[in-house]
Amino acid sequence: MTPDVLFKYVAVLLFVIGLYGMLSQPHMLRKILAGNLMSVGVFLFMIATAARNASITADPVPHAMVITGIVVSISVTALALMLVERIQRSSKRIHLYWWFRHPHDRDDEP
Amino acid sequence: MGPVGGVFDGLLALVLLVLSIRLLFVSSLFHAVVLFIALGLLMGLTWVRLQAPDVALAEAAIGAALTGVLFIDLLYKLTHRNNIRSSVSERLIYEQTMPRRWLTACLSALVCIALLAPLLMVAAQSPTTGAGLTPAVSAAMAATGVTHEVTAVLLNFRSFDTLLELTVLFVAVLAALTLRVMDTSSLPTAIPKPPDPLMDGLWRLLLPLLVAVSGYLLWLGSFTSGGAFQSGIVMAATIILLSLTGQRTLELLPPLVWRALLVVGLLNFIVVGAAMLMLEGAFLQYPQGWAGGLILLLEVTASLTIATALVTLVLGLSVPAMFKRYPDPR
Amino acid sequence: MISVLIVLPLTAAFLVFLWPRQATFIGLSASAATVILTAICVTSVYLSGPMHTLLGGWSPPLGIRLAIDGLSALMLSMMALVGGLLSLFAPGYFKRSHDKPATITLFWPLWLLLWGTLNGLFMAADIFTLYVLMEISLLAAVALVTLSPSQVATMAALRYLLVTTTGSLLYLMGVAILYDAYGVLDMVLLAEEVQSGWALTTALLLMTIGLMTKAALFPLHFWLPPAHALSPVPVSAILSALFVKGAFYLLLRLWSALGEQAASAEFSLVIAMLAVAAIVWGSVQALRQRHLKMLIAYSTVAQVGFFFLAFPALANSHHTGPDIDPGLAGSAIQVVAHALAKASLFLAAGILLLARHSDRLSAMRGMARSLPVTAAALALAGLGLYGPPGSGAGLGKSLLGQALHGGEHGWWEPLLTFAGLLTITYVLSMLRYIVLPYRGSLTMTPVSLWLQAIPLVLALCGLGLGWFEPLLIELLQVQSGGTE
Amino acid sequence: MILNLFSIVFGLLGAVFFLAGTIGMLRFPDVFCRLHAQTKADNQGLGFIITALLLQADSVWVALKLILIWLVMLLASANISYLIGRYKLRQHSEPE
Repeated sequence: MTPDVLFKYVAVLLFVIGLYGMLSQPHMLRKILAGNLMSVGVFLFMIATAARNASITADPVPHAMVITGIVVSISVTALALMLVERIQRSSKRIHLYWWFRHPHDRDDEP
Repeated sequence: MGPVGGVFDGLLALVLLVLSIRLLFVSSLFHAVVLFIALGLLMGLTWVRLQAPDVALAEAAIGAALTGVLFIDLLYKLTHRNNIRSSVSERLIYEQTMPRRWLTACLSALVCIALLAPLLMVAAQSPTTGAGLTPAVSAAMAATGVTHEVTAVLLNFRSFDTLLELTVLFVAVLAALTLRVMDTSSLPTAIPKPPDPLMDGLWRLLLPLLVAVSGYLLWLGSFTSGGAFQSGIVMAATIILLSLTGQRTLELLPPLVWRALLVVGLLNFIVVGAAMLMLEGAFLQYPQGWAGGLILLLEVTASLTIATALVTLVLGLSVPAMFKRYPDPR
Repeated sequence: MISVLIVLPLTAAFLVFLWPRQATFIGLSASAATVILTAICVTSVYLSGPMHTLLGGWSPPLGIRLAIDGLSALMLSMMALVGGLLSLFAPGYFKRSHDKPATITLFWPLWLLLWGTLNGLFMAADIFTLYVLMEISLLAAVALVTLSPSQVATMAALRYLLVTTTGSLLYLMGVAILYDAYGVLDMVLLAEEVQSGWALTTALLLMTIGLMTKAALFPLHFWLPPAHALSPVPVSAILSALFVKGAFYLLLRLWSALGEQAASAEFSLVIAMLAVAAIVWGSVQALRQRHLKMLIAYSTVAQVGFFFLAFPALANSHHTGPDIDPGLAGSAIQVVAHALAKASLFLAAGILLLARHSDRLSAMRGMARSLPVTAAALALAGLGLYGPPGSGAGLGKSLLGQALHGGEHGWWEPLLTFAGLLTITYVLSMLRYIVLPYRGSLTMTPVSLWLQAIPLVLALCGLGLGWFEPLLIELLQVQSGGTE
Repeated sequence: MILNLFSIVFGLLGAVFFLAGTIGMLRFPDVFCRLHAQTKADNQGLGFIITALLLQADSVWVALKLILIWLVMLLASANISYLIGRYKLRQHSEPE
């Protein structure tokens, strides 16, 4: 198995593990970590694609895409953490649910 | 690479997977963050193994360092400001009843397995040969004004993406600003740090070195791994380090200068792009022979903007004063 | 030339950030310029065919291409019409509402960024550039939601950010897989290269789920109502009327470019079922709300279901030839009509908030007498949402019905009627408060007629869209030939 | 030839130090012992590996960069262990 194929499997697994965390973990910070894990998976897939031809230099286009992706990912992470901080300042809620209502949720009362 | 390389790759892959699973399920949140930082460092190693030194530079600085600073800073504030025992805020506690928790886990697992199967098939069947766009890039390199392929893609072939990438940073800063300005509750002030001889010595030694490295990376970009982005990150890391040792950094800048630094890279892109639109007929189409100079010009301002934006984003959590500089219209 | 449609609003956003004191002046001038430019581009597309540009002068496999065909032109005109009127509304609204004065200096750059990137979404043909554009618009949208300082809104913003980021990452994984398999990023080139197989199916699956999350199709809609209802009014209008359309449009584009190789009857059936579920669920939830903005937000969930009927319609018609597919045309016209009606509804809710400081449905009592212009706007916009024959939404629905009717599914006809009935039910349940007498002491802040006129204009545009049927169809006929 | 031999010897020595340091990191009972294992072994191990690489360097530039890496590592690890140690000490002296 050449490194690019090996790391493609790893990339896919990292992506799905991240997705699982995003869906199942209730803690806000863990969701953000899981999102980062998902993006790492995508980046790894792209770089593995770029590296598949060992005889020539690696494909620079995915490299450029991943560098752009890293910037996007830190921007999203920073914003999400700031939102968590603001939420924490006024309440003690640390969980965020997708499928169920939070016990204290009053979304319908603007 | 031979068998040694293969074993190394296998181990690396295994460690990556174990780390990623551990970081989701370890009970202490602090441990999870530390594991994430470790994962970032190992990713840097993986990029090197996959012949992507440019990405490795970016990942080591951002994935491991800056993201780590962001998370740890937030954790520290949450545990100390809220005056709650760390075990409450850090550990996995559930506010929901068991059946709902299990239902969530099962549903998530179902979705993930349903997606994992086709993804594994894709990984198994993905073509193992094929050069992607490498030949096309190599053929066009002569006209790009630089000799490093990644820089050519970032600042010539797909320069529009790079403008948008800077815009992403800009909009993140704007969003952070919005959060701060619209905040009605009182803001905590940064914790004053006692003077510390060792830290003072450290930054005095490192500052010139890091500034030199940042400039060096910028210069390297036109012919080998490096460039505006990496240079900007190193610059940002330097300023963040200074801030963490208790020095005042960006707060010292007049507000207008701070705002100007945040948009200079973007406006420069747009001015150059618009000029090329008038002269050459397409946005950011460089004229023959001018590409190298224009790219360098764009890179210098872009790295300034990247550095300022990253510092603002990372320190925005701990130095709210940074945002107290956006005037009201009235 | 067409790159300016993206760059101009972005530049204005940067300038507003640099000189916040001039925010409204810069913002309004940039909006006017963008509207004029859009008009020029759309006219040119209508008269002389599709336009395109190569950014950086490099042609597709290496460079990035922007193109406007009939469908893009229609979407861009929607942006210009709704966006222009919103830009007129926002400064007046923020000045009168009790928000902090800084709100407007933050609103302008974010809104201009959103406008520029949505324009980009409707033009870009490069799937990675589309990802970056989506992320910019997403971050701007989240920031706009946080313009409302309440803690519930912050929670909604965080959920919004995390859900849509997950959607974006699913999309990006699709991009990675497509590049891995075919080595190009341009949509037209991809359409030539793709072959059916695991790579294509998986990539399309991931991208579809990702974009469905962003477009809030049932059951992935849960983030939408709080985020849309809790933000300041102009922001709700932007998000509901315009932002949701970006993801839907992209999905339509992706499927018409790549779907032929992968489309299956099962897929369109699944989408159809989700669409019907969305219509029913959204309408029922809308009926249960006690706040006007929440009701309007749930109505978006229902209307998104209507848009997605385009997919079964497309799969239904084995349509060839130069004419536009009626399913596609119907869906596109419906998207525009919905944008106009929804913006009008939210802005009218804003005027209610300004006048009565509440958006409870009971606060609407007596509106017919005290705020006749806004009451008329609400009624007309509600009508526009339902879509009687001759209106924009009516035209869209009849085209969709035509396309669905052509196939073997005979059960569409009663279903569409039922969906229309549901819409009229919740619209009427909202409108009845207008004519009910107001009880208790009447406290009302006067609102200028100028602000009240804007939702009325929007609602009238939505209704009047039906008059331009030949024009719209002719515009939609303009299709691009290839990369050139 | 003889250079290669020296490189291998130094490289292996470095690896041994790293291994010892890692084992200490994992097995030692408290933070201070772990810091001791970590920094001492790391500095020494990295020193050996840099020496091994120095013998293989193509040019003076590369050699200078390698030495710089080692110096920066020494600086960083000294400071970091100081910070960690101080934090731990303070935590001990003032109970929660």
